[in-house]
Amino acid sequence: MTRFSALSLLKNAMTGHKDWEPQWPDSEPKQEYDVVIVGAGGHGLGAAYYLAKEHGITNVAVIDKGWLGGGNTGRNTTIIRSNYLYDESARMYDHALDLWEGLSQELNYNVMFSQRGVMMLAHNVHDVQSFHRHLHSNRLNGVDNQWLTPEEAKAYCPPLNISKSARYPVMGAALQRRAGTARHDAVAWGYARAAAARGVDIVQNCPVTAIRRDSNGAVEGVETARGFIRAKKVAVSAAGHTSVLMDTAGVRLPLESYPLQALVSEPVKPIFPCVVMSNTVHAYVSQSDKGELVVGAGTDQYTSYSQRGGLPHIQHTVAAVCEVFPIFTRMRMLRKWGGIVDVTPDRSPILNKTPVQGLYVNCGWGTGGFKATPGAANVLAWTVARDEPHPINAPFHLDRFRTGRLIDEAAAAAVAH
Amino acid sequence: MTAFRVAESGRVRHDRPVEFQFDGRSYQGLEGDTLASALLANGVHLLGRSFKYHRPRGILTAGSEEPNALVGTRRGPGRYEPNTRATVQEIWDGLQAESQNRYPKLSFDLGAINDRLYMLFSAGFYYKTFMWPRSFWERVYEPLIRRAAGLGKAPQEPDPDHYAERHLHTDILVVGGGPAGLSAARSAAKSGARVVLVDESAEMGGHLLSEPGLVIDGQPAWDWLAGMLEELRELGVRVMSRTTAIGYYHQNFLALCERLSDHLKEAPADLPRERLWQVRAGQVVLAQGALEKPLVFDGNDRPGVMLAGAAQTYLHRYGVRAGDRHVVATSHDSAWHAAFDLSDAGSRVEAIVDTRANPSDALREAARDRGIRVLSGHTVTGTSGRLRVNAVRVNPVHDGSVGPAETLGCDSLLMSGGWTPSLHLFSHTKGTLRWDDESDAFLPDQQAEACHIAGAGRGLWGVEAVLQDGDLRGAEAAEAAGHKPESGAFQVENDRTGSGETHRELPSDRKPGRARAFVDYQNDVTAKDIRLAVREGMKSIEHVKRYTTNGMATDQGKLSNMNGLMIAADAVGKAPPQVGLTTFRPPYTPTTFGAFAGYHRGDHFEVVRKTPIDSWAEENGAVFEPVSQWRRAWYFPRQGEDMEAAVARECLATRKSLGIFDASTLGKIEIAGPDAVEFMNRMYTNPWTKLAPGRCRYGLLLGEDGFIRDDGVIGRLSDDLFHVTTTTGGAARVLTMMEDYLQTEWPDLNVWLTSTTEQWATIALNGPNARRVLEPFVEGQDLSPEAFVHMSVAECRVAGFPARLFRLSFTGELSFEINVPARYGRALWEKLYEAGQQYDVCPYGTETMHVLRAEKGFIIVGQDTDGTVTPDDAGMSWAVGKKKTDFVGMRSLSRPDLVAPGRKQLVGLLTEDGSVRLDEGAQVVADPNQSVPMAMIGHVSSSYHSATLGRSIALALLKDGRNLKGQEVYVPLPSGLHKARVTDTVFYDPEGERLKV
Amino acid sequence: MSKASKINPVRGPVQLEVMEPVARFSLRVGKQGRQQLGQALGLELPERIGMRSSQGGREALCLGPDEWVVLAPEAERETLFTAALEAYAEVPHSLAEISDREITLRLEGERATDLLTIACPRNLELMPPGSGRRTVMGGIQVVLWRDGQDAYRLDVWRSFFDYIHSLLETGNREFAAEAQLESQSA
Amino acid sequence: MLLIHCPYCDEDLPELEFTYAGEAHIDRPADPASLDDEAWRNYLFIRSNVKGPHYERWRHNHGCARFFNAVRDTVSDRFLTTYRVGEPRPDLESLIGKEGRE
Repeated sequence: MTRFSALSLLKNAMTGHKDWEPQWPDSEPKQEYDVVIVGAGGHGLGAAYYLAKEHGITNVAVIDKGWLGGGNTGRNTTIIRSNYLYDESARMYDHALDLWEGLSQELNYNVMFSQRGVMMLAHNVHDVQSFHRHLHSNRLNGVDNQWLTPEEAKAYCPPLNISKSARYPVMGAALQRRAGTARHDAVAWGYARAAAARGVDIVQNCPVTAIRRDSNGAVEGVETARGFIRAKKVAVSAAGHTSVLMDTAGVRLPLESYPLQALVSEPVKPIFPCVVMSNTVHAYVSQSDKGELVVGAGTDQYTSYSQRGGLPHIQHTVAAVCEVFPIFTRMRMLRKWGGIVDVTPDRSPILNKTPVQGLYVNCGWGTGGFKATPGAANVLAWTVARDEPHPINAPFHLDRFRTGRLIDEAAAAAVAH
Repeated sequence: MTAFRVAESGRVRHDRPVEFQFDGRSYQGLEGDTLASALLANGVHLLGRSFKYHRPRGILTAGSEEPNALVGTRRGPGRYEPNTRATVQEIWDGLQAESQNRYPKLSFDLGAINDRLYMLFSAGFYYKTFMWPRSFWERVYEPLIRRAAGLGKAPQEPDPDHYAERHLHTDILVVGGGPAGLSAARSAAKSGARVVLVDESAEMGGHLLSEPGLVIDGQPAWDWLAGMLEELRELGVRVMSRTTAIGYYHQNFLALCERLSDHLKEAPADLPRERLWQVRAGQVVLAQGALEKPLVFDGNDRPGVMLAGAAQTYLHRYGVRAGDRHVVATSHDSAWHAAFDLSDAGSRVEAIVDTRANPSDALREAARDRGIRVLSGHTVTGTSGRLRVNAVRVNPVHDGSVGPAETLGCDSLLMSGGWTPSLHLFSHTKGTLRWDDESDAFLPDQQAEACHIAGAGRGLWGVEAVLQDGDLRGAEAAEAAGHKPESGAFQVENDRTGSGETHRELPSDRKPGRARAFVDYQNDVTAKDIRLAVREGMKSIEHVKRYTTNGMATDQGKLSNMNGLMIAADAVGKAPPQVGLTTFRPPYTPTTFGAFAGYHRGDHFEVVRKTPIDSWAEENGAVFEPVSQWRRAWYFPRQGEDMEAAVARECLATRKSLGIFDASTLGKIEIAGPDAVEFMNRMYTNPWTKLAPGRCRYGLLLGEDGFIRDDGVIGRLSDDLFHVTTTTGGAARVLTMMEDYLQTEWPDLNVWLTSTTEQWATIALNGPNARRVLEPFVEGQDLSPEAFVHMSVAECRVAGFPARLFRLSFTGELSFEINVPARYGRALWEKLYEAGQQYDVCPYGTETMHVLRAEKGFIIVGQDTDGTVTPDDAGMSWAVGKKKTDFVGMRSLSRPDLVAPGRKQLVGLLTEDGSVRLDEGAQVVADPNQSVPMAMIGHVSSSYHSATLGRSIALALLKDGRNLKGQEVYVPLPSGLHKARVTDTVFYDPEGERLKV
Repeated sequence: MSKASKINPVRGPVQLEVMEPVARFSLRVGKQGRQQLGQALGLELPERIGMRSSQGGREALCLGPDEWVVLAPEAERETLFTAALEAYAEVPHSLAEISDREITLRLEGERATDLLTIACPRNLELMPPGSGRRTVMGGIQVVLWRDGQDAYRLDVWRSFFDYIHSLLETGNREFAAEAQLESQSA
Repeated sequence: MLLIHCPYCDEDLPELEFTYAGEAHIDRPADPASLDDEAWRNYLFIRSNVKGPHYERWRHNHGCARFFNAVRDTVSDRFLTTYRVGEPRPDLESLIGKEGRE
């Protein structure tokens, strides 16, 4: 693999860039692998990379129904943060954040991780209470998160409207400075390139139609559009499509898939220096390196795989953005798109072994999957390699829905009284 | 008259000059001009700089697909807009426009250094570098990249304009007012269907506006157009210009953006700037025509290089010649006609350079007649000129080999790489496209919605064919909408049918690595970038797009997608359809946030619900807090008081004598019917059967998961009638949940639910003097302690108003809640307030209410519970009917984790130092000496300074909390470590003596 | 243009009037004994959603399969209650007073329908004069009575009323501005 | 915005009048106490999440206020039918057949 550097770029520039190699080969599947990972998003590709790098397992295929990085990896608003309330979540996301910080260097691929800070706005007393609970919990968990007054929030993000007469006045904000954004496609590509360099096969445009189990009930392999592929272990990391596939192995999941929409504006010169999230008003904004305002919407109300999403939701989101940042009404929306997010009843992921021997699952990330990418991939690889969960993902098991031990961040944010 | 204006030509008003400014210089245009046509008339071609290389750029198109000519426009304070397409913006007297993405000025831009270093800035270069040293990415590299990118500047001030919305229902919506759309609208309307016809342009006509030489049904094109529009009006067609169909959603739901004021010099104050129309159409006819593709060759981006069709539009519609000396480079017949028209208008056409070896004889002849040199079988291999093209390098091609170059001097290079159907809206519906080998284009295939594609949108060429097709599609749509179709026939003379061929980048005799042949103009993506991406393994068109950013500029790939695909397909070695086409996404053209927000801005962003007593609170200086959609009086500060002082005073006054509180926001549901009590038993944890009419009880509602969802006091007015109260934020949710169970699980129950939240204004009187004040007002109910015991309810009259009167207490004091019809709420409040003066009645707000209830250990759902708390966790097992066999959530309470030890339980906390008020949300630890991460055992859910007790109090959810009573725990705060003792939740009057008044 | 001259430039083409309260009830009753109850209340209870009846100053509008809103003159409030109470034993039902839950806005004018479309996504042409529906305006639930081709009543929950009222006034002014512009260019 | 046929109002109406209410035909067990934890979990949380025709519930909350059932294809978001609470689950094959003929 050619090492990427300013020097290699310069050298290739001199020769008209004709000597660059493919970043990953487009593999034909072999008949058998030690591990098959279904879903070539950041999580799946990352898991393959860590299997190879940290566990020495290189006879691995990552199989995707489309092109790699074409699911939620390439469709999200790239927010990365770890200031979650519960210990379990904080550990998971902070593990990811630690990995994010060195990811470009580790992968030799600039994923443009930018620690611009993520600021979450409090608009009422209830928000303030809830954010304080997060702040204190984060502090004692060693996760950075700090409280800003409205004036400090405005200083951090000048377009913010902190007028006291606003419909939802800003009463303060929680800021995680280590948080930020990254270039989503580059994450998939970087992992793909690094995994391929270690011998992982990346098989694109090859839908997996079923998981096959042997007479003992253990995993035997996967049925695909290009035939059966034998594997001792299968990890499913297929986001919104996971439950349909797991059904074929007889594992029913508490998942529902919802459309999630996002949009970007036309590019403008730097105006928005951080990420701002307002859960109360439903506005999530950042500005990409290219200059586009990147805006996330909430999920639509009905389950769907259509990747379309409705107009009312977008109207509401844009109105919310204009409410919090009134200078943006004359900005123009360039493009909006939809993804499919898989949501569990407690909005926390399921990342663990399953009742089926040799079958592992990583799903249910809802709207929060991108930020977890390196962390989730890393512990998924551990779980698959050792056939036991890493302490970080141990709590994210399927059985919690039976016992009632939910990890419900959203419920903890609760509802207004 | 300006240098390039053609006298008496075009649809502009030559008698109405318009003054405008570009980059501080004044120019004159004509009414009807766009900014682009007016600048071209003045010989101005340099309008902007490109995104990455800061290359000088001019005007490429004459429509909304323009990638280059983006400017900032200003119409007074707060009305700055970046990235306005000069090809769309109509000029008006006083319009100010400025160029973007350049420093210090447009003609000399320091950023153009990037252009010299272009070899470094190949596709995806940023993924390969800027990684060392690690800290430099955020401090150095990224800020540099960001500063260089971004085109225009964002607006800096709030926008004084307003934006509007309308919903519209119609039988048939026709998108596109060109020949196909016009004939479709007419045939559909003649069948009796209701028809709406929209076009993004300032006037209808589409291509007809650029080809006045046509004769349709014996009339000159523009006369025919005028007649057609008159006929549509008579047929009742709603014709909407300046209206862009931006998105095509489920079940023929389309969004249109109508621009109302940006073209006006002065607009009435109440006129919205834009209006978003949401249309539901029975049938949709898409007649969006086709887009002309550029040719891809080295230097195809210099100012002065323009699409031939655009030049034709400028000439005929605006009466402007795109230059004096043109070279036309084309692979399609259409550009020949542009050349002829310009020649006929007095421009010099140096040559027509056609990539095809054998253009038709008719065209050659027409060129010869005009003295235009024809270079067939040629390629274009370069251009020159710093800020405007001054020469074109062309070479013959024989059997794939490129011959010697010839340089042609010019000031305008017009090009055409053929046309591609505009199918963006069709793509929004997830309609599928098929590749048509003959036309080298994607054409519509399977449709997912009830729509019909007409004219050039499905690959037809020539106005007669398009008119005919539009007519048929219109009739087809009408028939599908249930009307009897009627179609007509058209005869067109001078129709310019034609054909062409499709290219990837044009062949060249120069080193391909050096060629700057642009595919995506705005994003500076060249043909070699696309080939590099493929070389690096990006074999799906989506990868190519994302790696190179081809097609991601503000033209949404309208000009670049097809050329990009042809090149990528060639590089991959597959047919174009195998490499795929990227999805087109809404909006069709960039659309303001304001248009999407519509009315939902400022005061109309979201409703602020106010109680009937809100106005009194406002007049009396209340500070408000938002609680769900409501605003509630938070506290009533007197002169000089801060919140803490006001709340302390309000608390003391209430406990000492009398407080008055507006509780109108509490949700209220009337539950009536023979099965009302059974329904209550099933919904709430408590038993209801034995609750006598006239009495009330605290009710606890769980979710089916066993966690607390809501609570409130519930009064039984008669055997079959309950008055339920809910939390303020829970009102709608609880009613929905009840309806859900009632309608879908227990439809057999004879019971009905009605929301009465807003029927009643609710006033709470609290304090030892509550009865004394209230008693004189009450008729029909004896208020004495014996006759109206704690937890009673009665229907009576208060101050002459019909009332539902509760005796209950959320403060621990003697307390009454009086519900009167909302219209009387304020009047009753005022009467009670006046009568209360003798007891120093004190109006208090939500904060005091919170303190008073916390002193008594009453929970606030959503504050002391968080969706993970069971009745037992909250210490409210007493509220769960022990003998009940089922209620909502009961089964979940016995799940393993809900009965496991170590659950968090609600307890009281008293800090060692009573002057310390713990932060709400503060985390509690058992061992303060551990290192981070610390093991936390719970958190403080409520915390106040209690003026009554003269110290702070807190409620907390602690692991095994009830077992910790009496023990010490620690709260590490940034201000220091605080020791606290775990206590019972009731801090004040634990025996409830104060209720016995 | 004669149309433009009719327009009051400040207020717009549609008359908006806040109506005085009336006695208003939410009536819920199953199929059994429904007509009997109707008779007791002096009203026919239309069976189809959206249909109305009126009799001697009382009006009923069917909102759901077992739901009606019933209007009566204020003075008849008690009479109605008593009648319902007497019928209850035989025909169990729910009659909840909602006179004060809602405030009614009356709209009248040639562009009344257009004005409603600034906020109402429903196709109002499918709601002929003499009918009514519960529907949504600007995200807020309302009961809409169509009294004539160009005349409507709109019952809005009290705390949402100002919001809807001012939204419609904004639209009304906007229509006036457009008409002004049209008359200028004509 | 979807266009939804309310089986009680018998009208096609904009989605804004409706709210989605989750998968249909998941009956609350008559005697929850008799279920083991796993069966109770299935009732609470396990959903079919099908890619294709999905039995689901909606409520016409800004209209007749009724909950009703629908079959909607989750790939195209197209409604195949809507029907009242209590009516039997319509047969998918006949629905899709009907679709195909249109």
